[in-house]
Parts: sequence; structure tokens; C-alpha cells
Amino acid sequence: MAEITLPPRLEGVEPVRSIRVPASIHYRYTAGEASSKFLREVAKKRLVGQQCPLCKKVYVPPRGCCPTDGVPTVGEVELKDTGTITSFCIVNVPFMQNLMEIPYVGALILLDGSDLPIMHLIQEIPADQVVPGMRVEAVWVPDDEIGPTLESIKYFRPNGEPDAPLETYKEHV
Amino acid sequence: MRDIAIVSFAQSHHARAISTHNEVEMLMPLLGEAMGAAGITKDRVDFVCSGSSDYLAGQPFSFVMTLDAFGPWPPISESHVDMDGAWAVYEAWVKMQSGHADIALVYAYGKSSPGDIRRVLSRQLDPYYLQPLWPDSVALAALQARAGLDAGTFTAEQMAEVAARSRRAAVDNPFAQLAGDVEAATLLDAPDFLAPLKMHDCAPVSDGAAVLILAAEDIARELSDRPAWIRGIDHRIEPHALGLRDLTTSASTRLAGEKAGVHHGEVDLAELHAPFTHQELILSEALGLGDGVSINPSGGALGANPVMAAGLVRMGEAATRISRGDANRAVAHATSGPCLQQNLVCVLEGE
Amino acid sequence: MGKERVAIVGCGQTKHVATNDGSIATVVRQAAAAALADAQMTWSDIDAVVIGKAPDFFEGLMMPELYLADALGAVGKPMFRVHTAGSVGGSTAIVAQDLIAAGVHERVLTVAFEKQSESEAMWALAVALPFQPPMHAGAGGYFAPHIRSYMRRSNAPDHIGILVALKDRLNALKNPYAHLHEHGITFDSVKDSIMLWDPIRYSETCPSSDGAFAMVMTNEKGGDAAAAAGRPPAWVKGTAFRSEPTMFAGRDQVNPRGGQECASDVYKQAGITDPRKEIDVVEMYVPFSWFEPMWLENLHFAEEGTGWKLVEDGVTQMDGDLPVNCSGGVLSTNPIGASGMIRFGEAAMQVRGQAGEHQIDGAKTALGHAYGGGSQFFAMWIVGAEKP
Amino acid sequence: MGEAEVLTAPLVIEYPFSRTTGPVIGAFFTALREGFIVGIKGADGRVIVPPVEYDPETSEELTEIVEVGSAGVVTTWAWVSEPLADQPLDRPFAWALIKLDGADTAFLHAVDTGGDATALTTGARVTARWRAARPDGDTTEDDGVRRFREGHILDIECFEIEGES
Repeated sequence: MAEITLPPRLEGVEPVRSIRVPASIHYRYTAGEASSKFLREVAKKRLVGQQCPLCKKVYVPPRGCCPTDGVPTVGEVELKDTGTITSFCIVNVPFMQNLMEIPYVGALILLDGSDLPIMHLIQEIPADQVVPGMRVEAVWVPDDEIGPTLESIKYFRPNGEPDAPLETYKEHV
Repeated sequence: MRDIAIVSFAQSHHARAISTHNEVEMLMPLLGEAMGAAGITKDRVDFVCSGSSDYLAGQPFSFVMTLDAFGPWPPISESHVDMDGAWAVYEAWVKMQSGHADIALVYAYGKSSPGDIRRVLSRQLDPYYLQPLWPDSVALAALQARAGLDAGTFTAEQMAEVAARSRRAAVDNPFAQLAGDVEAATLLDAPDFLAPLKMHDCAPVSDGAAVLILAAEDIARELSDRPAWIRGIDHRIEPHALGLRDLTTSASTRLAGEKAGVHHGEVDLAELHAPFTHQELILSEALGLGDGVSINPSGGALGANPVMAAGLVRMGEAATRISRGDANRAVAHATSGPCLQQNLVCVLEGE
Repeated sequence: MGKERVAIVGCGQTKHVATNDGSIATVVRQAAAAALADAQMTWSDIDAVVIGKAPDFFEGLMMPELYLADALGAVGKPMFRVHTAGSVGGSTAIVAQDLIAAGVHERVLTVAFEKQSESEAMWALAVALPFQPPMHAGAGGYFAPHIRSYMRRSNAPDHIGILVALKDRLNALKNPYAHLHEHGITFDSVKDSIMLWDPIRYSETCPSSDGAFAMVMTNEKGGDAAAAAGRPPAWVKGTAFRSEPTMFAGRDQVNPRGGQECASDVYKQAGITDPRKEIDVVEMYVPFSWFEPMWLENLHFAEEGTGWKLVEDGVTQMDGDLPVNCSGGVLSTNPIGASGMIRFGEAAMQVRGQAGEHQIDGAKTALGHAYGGGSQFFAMWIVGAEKP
Repeated sequence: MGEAEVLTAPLVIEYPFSRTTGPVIGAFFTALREGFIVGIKGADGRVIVPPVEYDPETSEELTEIVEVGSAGVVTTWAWVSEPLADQPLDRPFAWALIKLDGADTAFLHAVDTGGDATALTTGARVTARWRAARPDGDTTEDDGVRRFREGHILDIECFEIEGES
């Protein structure tokens, strides 16, 4: 950078090197039609996925569109709140707004009957005992706290079933 | 240069708030409609390019999820600009000129309803001198309008006439949001909104999306009975600081118009992306559009202004009129930034 | 390839740092001015400017091309902004080269940047959208399960990630522009660093940087003139983008089809049939160490499940037969929006013989690679010392 | 699905941006903190306020910081009857482009007329209303409320019509 020349009144004055400019913008987030439908069912403790009419894949949560075919996912499929861990990560770093005690496990969970794993927490088991193929079930927040949000599922925990063999979820790892 | 044409166009019914649908849901039917009208399926598209801004709805990477609406599988050749979709057309046109694509699909979308668009657009400004003051988009346009009024470049009556003409034109446009048979004199009686601007001088706040398909040479003739050929396309930018520009004119539009060849023939109609009445007057002057030119027969951005898609809509509206045979030579324009800082001009012709 | 051949005749970058003391404009300007000087051009020689960066939220500046027009000498010219997530630096270079290849312009300046110090970039990536499950583990938390899947599928031993991190950080010591210069780094110091997102250790992740990279591109005539003047250009031999959906049933996130097809496309354009033999040096987008073996497979340098063996055998070291990330890579320097362009630009610098201490002698053909999002956006180019 | 059934929720995007300025922008803010205004000499000799780092015509780096007056002429203005959040004044005011004495370009700031929409005209002379300097020895931590000049565009609270206060 070229040297700048200052007027006399700025010579020898401690320069400003940075400014603080906090900025906050408020938005109204819209979930959209498919997500709203899904979340309204979540509030009733039901997981209702949507199915693509072309490829027949079942998406939970649905976003209204088959990502590979680009058509509306119109069919509805109710799923149980159990699934299989396809892969996971042990988090050892505290994140903003994150009240979790570390370490904790974030896992990709393939809900039974769905075709795309969701990311959620695994609890009630030491982090180092989580393995791929582990069968898990949702633990919901108390009934009076349940609402139309995925936060209604507090976490997943092992459901005691034997680990699923790799062949059953091979397509997803 | 290869001959490249707009062969299909679809747009949403723009509205103050399309709150029942998220961006994917808003766009998906339009993609089907545009491809259907051209008689193609997605496997024939060689290149996809989109325009949107994360800031509008407050979602980083919103364009990432919105791509799902196209169903990009098997993997596709695709790109995205954080600019109005008109610039996505430019990128696609360049890609086609380089020989990498014969059919390109361009889409753009913008939802202004989730945030306060006037405050959101202030985030486009110089982050040191301007952003901390939160000057909003209407205020900056008002400064420009006063400069023009003071200089005698245009009058408040002419501005109201633009508003009235746009609303009357929008009556015939099923996609427009603000339409009606109204007299300029009536509009002038309204109180000031942000003086010297009155409410009628400002585009409505809109949610909306648009899709446009480009094809080269014989493929264009296959996909459309009367393709709208891109005879010239160019865009130019000006200094950012308002104090460094003559706000009463648009030097960048003038230059882009010259480079795009606006004057190489008679212009039948122009679709100008002017979110404020006085900006239409500035743009018309910069492009040298005479009295015989039909300006914004769609109602323009004053009829609906889905930010990030409004420029693309201008191209689509102009192309549609050529394809219908209403016009043979049209100018489409898009703008970006405060007080017309950046402008794109495209010249379209029938066979 | 398009109608016109494209030559890279100027490369420039900032010294990448945690905090660049200048304004945002200064950061892009430093890189652009260096590229112009390298090309022996002035601002008025440039026909158009193409700029890329990652989300505008990082700097709180919506559509930054508007504010940056003056700093990049773009007033009165076309100025274009690209944003394709993490691959944006690569995509931006491709859009710029298309302008020449299409015959629209003769001389184009392209620049990509990020000034992460303006905000906490991690925040911008972890905006908590309503109705979502309560998990904010950042980029590492997203990629770690896929890395675990790779390790499981390939039976790769745990130390492969450590070897990659060590290599890249040692390479960075030979690159004066790299952000991290960890002189004391050892295998054990990487191994003993905190396990952030098991299986990803702290020293296996990229830093947060302020920086920019710029290139000046021209047509065949300009490339020939530079060569005649003793400033050999890098010639573009192939470019490709690919995108696929972020999430879909059966998606392979370890070896995404988009990446495979993007690589096949770019090799075909460049006339490459055996990439392992024909490519001399690779600049690959590796923000977490394990992505090197994963991408070696995705880019057809190794059979599926065997990429890690190339790492273990030292093939990707600077003295190996397929050096990867001689610059130190994303693991040593990560101004996000610029990281892809640094890959593309470092590839060009290698075939121009201007990479200094991290130069691979006699490099004739190089691959620049970038990816973004959740490994669903890809941008690649092949550049060569010889005219295609 | 009707609008009432679609779920919505507030979403706030908020950052405490800290921006390094470099020497040119820094000089402007340093001067504001000290209670005066500077611009920069452009390639053609004109004085640009606030100082830009690069010449808009020639693109060259600019280096010569010069002092200008704290009062000047309104070149255009707009009347805000309903201020938006975070704007410099929370009662009706004018935005104006102001060409300061000794400057060749105008810059944007707010003008307070005490709420009178008719007081301002193009060509009117206005002068800066300064925030107070931080008293010697004051070390109060900043709590987000700007009380003193600190090197920020709002060290000038706003402009006011000359001779009116």
C-alpha cells in the first residue's frame, strides 16, 4: 500500500483502526406447505413422510419436492420413530447457542421406512459405545412441550434391538 | 457470435407475500411450465444458472436447497449468481457462446416478505460510511428523484404519468400485483410517502419467481415457433458512492445500450426494470427511446417487483411479446444497486 | 474449450492472515493489483471483472460487487458476481474464462475473496433456522459422519488424516502467502491435537482466513505475446461444473457422482485418459484432511477404497509422483470464497513455473479442484504449460 | 393449504461486525473522533468526501488526505416522515447529500430540522452537530449506546440548518 499523507491536525494522532457496526435484521421464516403439514403431525407425535410418485422414495422431513426428480412429493407415509444409525460424529467442541454437554454424538439416523437419514442427537449411551447399525428410538419432550418443531424430539437412544446388519442400510453410507 | 434465443418463459403470480410456499415450492411448478412450453424435459438442458440473494429471506445458501426444484440428478452443469436473474441469463448466454451448451435454463426468485426489504437493501451499501446509518432503498431513490426534479430532468407530473400508465398496463397482466385504471392527476393528490416520492412512485413489495429457457440456432427454432433472438446483451457498473455520480442520468445504461446495439434498429417496445417512476424516465432517456416505443407494456416493476427476479421478468415479458408477434424488436433492461448503479441491457428480435 | 483459447497471464494473492488490517476493498485490491502487475497490465487494459465469494452474511455486505466496483477498476465496465457455495472460487474462474473462450472479451480480471475476521464465519454457517432439530455442530459436524463412512468402507487406518494434515502444513512452510506457518508441527502434534468432531482432530481442520486471489486471463493472442516476452502463460485445457441435490435417497457423500462426472468431463476436454500419469500436480479442495484420500478416488487417481494408500505411500508428497496441495492447501489457508480460486490459481502458477519454493519442477499439466456445500457442488479445471 | 396453516417463526440475523479500516477510511474516522472532517484528493485534483481509497475514474490508489469544513450545501434531500429502525434520528428528518466547504463531492447524512418538513431546501447551508468528545480520563466501557465520539460515522449525530442553534 502506498503511504498516505495526513493534514497537520491528524499528524501524531492515534489512528482509528477498526469500527464496530453491529447489525441485526429481523425476518419472518416461512416453513412452506410440505414442512408445515409435517410439523403439524409432529405436534401430534406422528412422523409423516412424503413419497415421490416417480422414484417412490420416502422423505422425512419432506420439503415438498423430490430432490432428484423435481416433482412434488404427494404420497404420505406414516413412519415409526425408530431407526438405524448409518454414521455419526462425536462432538467435542462447544458451539454457540448449544447447551449440550460435551462430548455428545450427532448421528445420521435412517428412520424405518424412510430413504434419507436425518441428523439428530444420540443420548443415554456413552459416546464411545455408539456404533453404526445401532438401532435407536426417539425420545420426545414431555407432552405439554410438544409442538410443531423437530425440537419436539429431544434425542434418540438405543432401543435395545440388535444392531442392524450393514446390508440393510448399505445404500446410505 | 452464435444465434441464441429465448424460447420459453414462466413466472409466478407475484404477490405481497407468497407465504404458503417456500422457495422450492414456489419455483417447482414454474420449471415444469417453462420446460413444458418448450416441449423439453430436464435431460435436454445443458446448463442451469440461477439468481437470488441470501439476504432477502435471511437464509445463507438458500439457493442450494432451491436447486432441488429442478431435480438435478443425474448431476448437472450449474452455476449461481448473487445478482438479478438477468445476469444469470448473461452467464448462460456466455456459456452458450463458448460452445459449452445448446439449451440453458435460467431461474430467479426472491421473497421480500420475510424481511423489511428497505432495511435489507441498505446492506448493499458501503459498510463503513453508509451501512451504519441504515439509509433505505426508498430514501436513496428519493434523493435521486429530487436531484432530477431540481435539475428539470423530469417533473412530478411525468412521474405520476409513468405510475398511471404502468398500472393501466398491468390490468392485462395476470401475473402483476398492482394494477388499476387510475389517472395521474388523482395519484398526485396523494400525500408524500418519502418526499419527493409518493407511494405511487415506488414499486410494490413482492414475492415471486421466474424461469426462462435459452436455446441456440436450429434448436431454438425447434423449441419455439418464433424465438426471441438475443441480438446484443451488455452490462455496466458505476461508482458506488452517490456523491461520485450524476444521479439525474444513467451513464452505465447509456453505455450498455450502445454496446448491446439498441440503436441498430427501430425499437418497438422496452421492458425497463425501474422500481421507481423517475428511474423509468432516466432509463428511457439514457437508452434514447423515442415516443413511438411502448414502455413496460407488462406494467413493469411498478406492477410487481420480485427482487432478484424482476430483471429476468423484464426479459421474459419482452421475449414473450416478440414470440407472440406483438413486436419485432424489443429492449429488456435490469438494474442492481442503489440508484441504478449497475445496469444490463438486452436487445431481442424476431426472425 | 470454447472458440478462443484462454491463457492465464497474471496471478496475484494476498498474504493470507487471520485478520487483514485493511478495508474489505483493500483485500481484493491487493490481490488484483498483484495479478495485474504479474500480467504487466494496468487497470485500463481490463475489459471486465468477475468476482466471487461465499455468503454475503460473512461480511454483512449484500452484493459486494456494488461497493467493490471502484476498488477493482470496474467503473464503466461489466462486473459480474458468482456464488456457488464453497466451490465459488473455482466457479468464478470458470465464468471469467468463459468470457474469453466465448470471444466476448479479450482481457478479464477475476478475483475471489473472503474477510472472515469481519464476523464469526461459523455463525453465518450455523444460522439456526426455526423448526429444525437442536444441533449446531458446524461444518465439521456435517462432514465427520461421512469421513467415518469412508474409513469404514475403505478400511483406512486412523493415521491417514494425520499424514495429510502434516504434509499440507509442511508444504505451507514453502509458501510465503499461506496463512498457517507451523514450524514446529510433527506427526505427534497433529495426533495429539484435540479431537473436535471425532474422527476429525483440530490440526486436521482448516483455519479461518482473510484473503483474496486474483487472475488476469486473456485470449490466444495475449497468451502468445506473454510467452514471447518470457512470461509463460498457463493455458486452459478444460473446465467443468457439476451440481447434484444436497440430500437425496441413496446419495453417496463419500464418493459423490457429481465429482466423478465433473472430473471425467474435464479430463475428456483436456484429452487426459490416465490422470494419475498425465497430471503432474494437483491443487485439491481439502478443508478436512480426510478429504484428500476421498477426492483421490473421486477424481479417478485411485480405485475406490484405495486413495488412502497413495497418501500412506507418500505419492501425494511434493517428492511423490502425484503431488497434492504443494501450496499447503485449504488446510493451511482458508478465506472461504477465495479457497477455490487459490486452488485454480496455484495450479496455473505451477504450470507457469512461478510457484517458488513449492514449485514442482517441470510441471506441465495441473488440476485445480473446488467443491462446496455438502459435497454437492464441484468446479474443476485443467491448465497446461503447452497450448492445447 | 391456507395461509393460517402454514407455520412461520421469527428469524433474527445478527452480527457484531468489527471492521478494520486501513489508513484512508481510518483517517476519516480518526478526524471525526477529533471533531473535524477530512476528504481525499482525487486523481483529477478534486476533493472527495468521505475519502475513497481508489479513484473512481482512474482506479489508482489515492493517498492525500485533506481537511474540509464541517458545514456545507445540500445538493439534494428527501423527507422521512416515518424513520425506520436504527436510522440516525427517531423523529421526522431529512436525508441529504451535502457538499462540505472545500469538498467537490457530496456525501450522505441526516439533517435534523426539528421535524419541520418545510425548513430544508436544495442549496441550504447545513452544519454538523457533533457528539461530545470523550472526557479526559473517562474509561467507561461502551454499552452499545453512543455517548461520545469514538471514530464512527455517527460521531456526527446529524447535520442542522446553519445558524439555527
